[in-house]
Amino acid sequence: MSPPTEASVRDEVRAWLAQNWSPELGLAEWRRRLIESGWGCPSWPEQWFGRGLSPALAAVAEDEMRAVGAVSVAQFGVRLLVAATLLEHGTDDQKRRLLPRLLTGEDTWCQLFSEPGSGSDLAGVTTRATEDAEGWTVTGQKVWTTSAQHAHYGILLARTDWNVPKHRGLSFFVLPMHQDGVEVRPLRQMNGYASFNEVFISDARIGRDGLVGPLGEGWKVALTTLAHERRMADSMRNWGRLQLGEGRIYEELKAEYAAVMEPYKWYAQRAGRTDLLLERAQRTGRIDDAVVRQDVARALMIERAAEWTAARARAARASGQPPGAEGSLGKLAASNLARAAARAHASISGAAAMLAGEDGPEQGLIAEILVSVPACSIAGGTDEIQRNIIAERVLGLPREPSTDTDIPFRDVRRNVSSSR
Amino acid sequence: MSPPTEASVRDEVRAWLAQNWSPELGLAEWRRRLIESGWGCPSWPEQWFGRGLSPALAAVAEDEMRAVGAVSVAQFGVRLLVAATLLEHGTDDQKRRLLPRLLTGEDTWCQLFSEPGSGSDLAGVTTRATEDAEGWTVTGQKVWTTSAQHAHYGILLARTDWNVPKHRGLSFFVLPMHQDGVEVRPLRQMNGYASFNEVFISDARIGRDGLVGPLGEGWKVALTTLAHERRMADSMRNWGRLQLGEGRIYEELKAEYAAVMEPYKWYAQRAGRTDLLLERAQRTGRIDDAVVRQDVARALMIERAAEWTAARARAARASGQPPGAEGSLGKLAASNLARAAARAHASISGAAAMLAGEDGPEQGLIAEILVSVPACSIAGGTDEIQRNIIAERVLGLPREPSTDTDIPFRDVRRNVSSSR
Amino acid sequence: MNAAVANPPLQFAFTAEQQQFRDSIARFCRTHAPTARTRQQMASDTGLDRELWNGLCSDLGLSGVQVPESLGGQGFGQVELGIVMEELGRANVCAPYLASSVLAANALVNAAAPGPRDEWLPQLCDGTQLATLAVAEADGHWDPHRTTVAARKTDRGWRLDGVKTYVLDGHVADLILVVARAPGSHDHEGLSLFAVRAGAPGLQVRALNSLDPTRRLARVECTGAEALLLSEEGAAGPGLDRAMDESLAALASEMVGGAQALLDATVSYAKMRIQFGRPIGSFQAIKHRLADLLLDVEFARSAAYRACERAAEDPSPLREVASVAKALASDAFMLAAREAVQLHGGIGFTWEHDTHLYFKRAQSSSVLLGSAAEHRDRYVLSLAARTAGDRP
Amino acid sequence: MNAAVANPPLQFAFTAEQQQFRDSIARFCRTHAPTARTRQQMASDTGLDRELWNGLCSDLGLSGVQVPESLGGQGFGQVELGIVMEELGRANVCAPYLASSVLAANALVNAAAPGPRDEWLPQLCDGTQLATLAVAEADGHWDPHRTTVAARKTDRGWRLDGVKTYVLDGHVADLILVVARAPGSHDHEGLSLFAVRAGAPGLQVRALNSLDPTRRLARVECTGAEALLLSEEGAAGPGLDRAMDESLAALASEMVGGAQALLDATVSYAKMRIQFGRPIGSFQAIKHRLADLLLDVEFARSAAYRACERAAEDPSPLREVASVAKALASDAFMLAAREAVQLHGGIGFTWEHDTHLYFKRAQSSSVLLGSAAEHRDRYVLSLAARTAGDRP
Repeated sequence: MSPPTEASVRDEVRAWLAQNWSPELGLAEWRRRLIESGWGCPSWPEQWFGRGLSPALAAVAEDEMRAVGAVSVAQFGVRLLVAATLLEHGTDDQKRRLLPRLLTGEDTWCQLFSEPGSGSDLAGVTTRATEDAEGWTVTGQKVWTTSAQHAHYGILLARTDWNVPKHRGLSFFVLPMHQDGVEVRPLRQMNGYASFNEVFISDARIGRDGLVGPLGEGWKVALTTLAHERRMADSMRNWGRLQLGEGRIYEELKAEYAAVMEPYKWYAQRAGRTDLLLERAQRTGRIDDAVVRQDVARALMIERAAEWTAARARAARASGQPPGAEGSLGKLAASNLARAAARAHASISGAAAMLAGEDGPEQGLIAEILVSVPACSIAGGTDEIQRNIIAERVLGLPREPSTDTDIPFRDVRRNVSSSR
Repeated sequence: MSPPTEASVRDEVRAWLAQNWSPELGLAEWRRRLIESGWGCPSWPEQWFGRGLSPALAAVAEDEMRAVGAVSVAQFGVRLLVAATLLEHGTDDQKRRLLPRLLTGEDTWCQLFSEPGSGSDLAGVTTRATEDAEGWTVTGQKVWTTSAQHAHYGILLARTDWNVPKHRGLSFFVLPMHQDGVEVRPLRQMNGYASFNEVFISDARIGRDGLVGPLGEGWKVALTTLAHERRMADSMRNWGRLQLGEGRIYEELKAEYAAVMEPYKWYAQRAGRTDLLLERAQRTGRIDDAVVRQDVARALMIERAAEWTAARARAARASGQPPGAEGSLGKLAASNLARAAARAHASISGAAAMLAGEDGPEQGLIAEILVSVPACSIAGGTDEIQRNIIAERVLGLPREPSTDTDIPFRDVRRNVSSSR
Repeated sequence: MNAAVANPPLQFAFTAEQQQFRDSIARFCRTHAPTARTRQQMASDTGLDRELWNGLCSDLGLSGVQVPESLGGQGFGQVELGIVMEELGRANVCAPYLASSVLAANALVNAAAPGPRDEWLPQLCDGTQLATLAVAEADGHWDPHRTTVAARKTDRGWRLDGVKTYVLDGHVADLILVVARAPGSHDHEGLSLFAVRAGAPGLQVRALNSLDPTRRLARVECTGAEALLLSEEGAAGPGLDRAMDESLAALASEMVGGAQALLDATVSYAKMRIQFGRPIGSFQAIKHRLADLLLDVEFARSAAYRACERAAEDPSPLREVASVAKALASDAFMLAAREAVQLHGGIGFTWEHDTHLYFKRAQSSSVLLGSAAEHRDRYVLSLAARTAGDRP
Repeated sequence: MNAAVANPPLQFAFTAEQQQFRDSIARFCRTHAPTARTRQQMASDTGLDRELWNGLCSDLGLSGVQVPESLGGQGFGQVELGIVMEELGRANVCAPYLASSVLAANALVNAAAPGPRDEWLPQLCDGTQLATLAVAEADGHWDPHRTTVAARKTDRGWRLDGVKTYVLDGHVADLILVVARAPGSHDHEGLSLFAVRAGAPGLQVRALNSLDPTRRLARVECTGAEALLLSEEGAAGPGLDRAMDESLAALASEMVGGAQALLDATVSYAKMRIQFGRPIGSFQAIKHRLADLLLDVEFARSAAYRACERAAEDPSPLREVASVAKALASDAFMLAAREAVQLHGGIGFTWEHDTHLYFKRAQSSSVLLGSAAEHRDRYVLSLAARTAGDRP
């Protein structure tokens, strides 16, 4: 067979869709067909639900899907991260067993990395997995876990060896969430939403088929997961563009979408809602105040600059140039933007910034911005960590002398574990 | 004899002044009398040119001196620091030999601590003093030395032992400046002034009577000097208030003052000249710009707050309370003020900020401010060092892990010594 | 209120008595206003905890601390009021103290005529009447001269028409002091101070949803509302200006207390929290930011103290120093709040952790009685007017 | 100047040719404009080094890089002009390039009538005429519409009256392009572009003492100065606006080059300089500040690139993006300058060290053609006018 071309892919997908696609199918049923065909994940290997296509040809296939309104495999939440990790590090059994229901959306997943005692210092995990003949017994506490309350599985980073330095004693597991010994409690934020959970793990069990990658190499596996976090952020931005047609499948998709989006409904406010600034400044007449204009301009200029910087990064990638400084700046840029936007909103609002809910400006949206923006510089890697990364990886500045990477983890100074 | 009281001190000084003070005396002659009488340094010990009075009673004596316009002992430049250091750590011979001509002003002094390779890290001195039977041979380079070009003596921090940790191998010397082996070169700053010097020391000699404090304990001695730097800054502020009468002595004093002040004539600009802000904003009409008003207000408010914070520190000291946070903040406060002032001046000036000299706003004063203010956060301890000190001493935050204090200095990583 | 004090009473240092007074308030707050209680108030309908309020008024006698004894108060001064506010701010106490004991009491002392003043002040001071002061209107400014609410004299007494908003604790106040003006008057003229009783005919009070649930606000609509004239007719302007400036000094003190509490909590956390094998407080970037924050908090503190000292020196000029205090307090409190959330990391963003109570207080206080930017502007314009006036 | 480009030419990435072009300029600067030479120019009376200038014009053909070949230029565009300016800024080159090749050339291209344009542009492009553009007057704004200099038509040609200032290199220019207006006209009306030759009767040029000795300024006084009309009479406004916006994009590029040079030098120094037994660049506070600075410089760079790209897309709207570029460049360059001096410590404050050359360039450039605050204001007002116009 000759290698696929844009035309051959286009033809093949069209033909297959003509045969298979219908908006009246059930969501899971449709996705099962999609996965079987390999068109659900065209860039994945052929033996693993894909067709081994290049990213460019995979994009062509996705084009064709979009053109007829065909629903994709489930991509929301941490699924993308889990899939990428299992694909790279999982056993054949794990891929066979876990990926299909992940892609159909029948199984949902959560990520059990962060702990109360290890936030920025992710490798400082103290959740303990003790090995025995049938597998592992796990005890510890995880936090900031989105969607844990209805997840079927969690990807878990736990310590299996305390006598080696901290990055070397970790292992990566798939934890079945629906078992005794796993308790999920919602964690309310200062803005009133409860988008995250704490997960208390007491003698929970993982079978021998639950280890991903070699024992003690969990950090390496976790790095794969983390490397895909940015892709998740990108795919989240695309959600807003979801085009829904008519038919049973779209109803089911809407419900899936709503459930997945639930924890994120304040994320636009967290990012600062620069889209409201100019219009509000004009409508309230505050644009006549030169000091307000400065604040609005600062925020809008950061927004433009951040957009253009991201465009430069994409252009560099597209032209095959090595990634420049501009690619590492997005997270910190977003924090700066959110802060500047909050400041401008407060500046426009004046005394009305004291009001929330129905009484507050924009039906409480401004208040929600003011109390949500602080999360922007914490979640997904604090500004402090971003600055370290930029300073070391982009500017090439020396690392600080390390005090914890060369000694057995049991001797590392760490937080007294919190208990409730 | 009964202990002195305010009344007895007042009477005694008045009587002595009536006998001795005349504005027609020569400056050195008058000061010699003053030193002999003990009224020149009333708080110093009686055996060392003082009268052993409490600070409060010494202030009474100074009051009486001021009342008749009597000139004080020489107090400008680094003299205060040198005197305090010799008084505390010098031998009897050193005090007898060096203090009188220091107090009459006949000898001038300079401070040889900083080096090109050790700025913030003052204890990283690499100037080497090698001991022999007659004393020490010194080789090295010092920098940021005010008034070195006409100083008779320098107080010198040099390394006498390279096999112990850095703070323990230093010794403190008095270096006669007028000798071969000491070369002084002026160092021009970005604002065009040359207030400092580089001092190149090549096999210069110090006799056995030149060591201050024990060998190897120079850092402790230097700490005394540094502790008095703040007092020097305070006394500098008082110079502006010098009241000059008529008579020969005032002519000589004026000349002394002019010579000492020479290196500092841009210091008011370095501090930001907030005194000009409001008046300039009004005169130029820029006060009608709301954004300019914000910048002016920011600077003036910092100025007020810094004043009031200093007043709180004085009030706490006066009432015998332990020094609070407010006492350690002055230097950083001054930097913030200077930066805010420069910003406000630029804001008021607009395009005119591009002009200097006769063509510039305020006959070039604004340009001088803009190119002098950056020194404020560097000289006398950078902002970074101030923040470390505040964080550790006031807030009690932990020190960073040290990499250089527990090993022999010869093994410490340091700058390649610069040579010209 | 001694008009002839030659030396300022504070001189930037507190007396031993003032220090003891401060300690007693701090003790009360620890015992009677712990965060758990504040959270109950936050969750309650009105935000008013009468038991706590009575404790502040009766047990401690804090309401009216600055009011002369002859007028029913404790006979201390604005410096002591600043001490109270700083400690209430430090503990983030949820009580109508700013409304009743600061704004309303200061207004009565400075702007009321002797008769009404002597009638009402004692009741504010002993807590039998909970009062508030209604100044700001829809434009969100607390400058009395912007007042548009109009006062009509009728056969059956005074009637007010118009809307006040951002009225602190207006929904639970027994007595709302309303700044209103003679119809047709403008700017500094024709301002009077009125009292409207809760439930008075023509009065509609609506509790507003406030960003800071420990500081409730209300909208007060007067439609021919029955009112009592408290001031000399049309002559309340200067007294109200003074009262607002005194209240700015008090609010700034409260904010400094809050900022200090955040700084303290963050420093403690930074010493205790370990990441990468070290307390995060040993990382230089954290240390430097906390040092900068300390400087800003100390600056704000110095200004708040100075403003209270000036407020105690009746009739020394207060307008400018009050603006300095409020502007610096607004910026320092907001910076402290942002840094506290950030340096606590995720935990600082949770509802469970107390940081957000202070964060919301900071956000709200930073604009209450005027934002930092507004006070910077007011300050420079006031300085300029003065120096222009000084010149021939 | 292709009016019908469908796709923007840069698209946020440079072509290999543009990259080579950049490298060739950087090489030229290293060889022919090292700091030692710049310091000679600084110390000279006029600040003009004819040999260097000729090198830029003749050897490299940089003057007129953005000018169409048909008009005597190199036929590249504003993107290439941005590349030139960025590299000249990186090396802090002291030459009348901004005056002659940017401001004057852009003005001729956009605002001159075909006849005078075709006469003068080639001479600017080959460097035989050194020109400059005089826009700002005593009030220090570069908005052509604020012009007060008046143009009278006499029997013997045009005569100008009034004063221009902050004229770049006016003291060495052979030709001063002057924006003037018809007597009695206001605002956007009646603006024309004139040329006044050095030494013309009625022209008085005085070199000003500039804070940045690598960028000289002059005051230009016209007392019935003999002038040539370059534009259509009274119709130069729109062309001049465009020329100013193009020049803003170019200046912003130059500033980004300077900011990057400061960042690079400071990062290198921080890696090499040891204090307390460690490179100072390993201290977290320094690292974080340099990361923040990098972000600001990259933001400014993105905006400058975008502005140049837009400038190349004639006639796309340029006003807003030019303001974004200039505002971000002003702030980033000043921040880089302050941080560079600070992190170099005492040595960074010495005359010997090159940091101060960039510091002064930053201080001067930050207000040239309008400060960051002015451009922020202009940006928001322009956005607002546009969205207001968009609505029914």
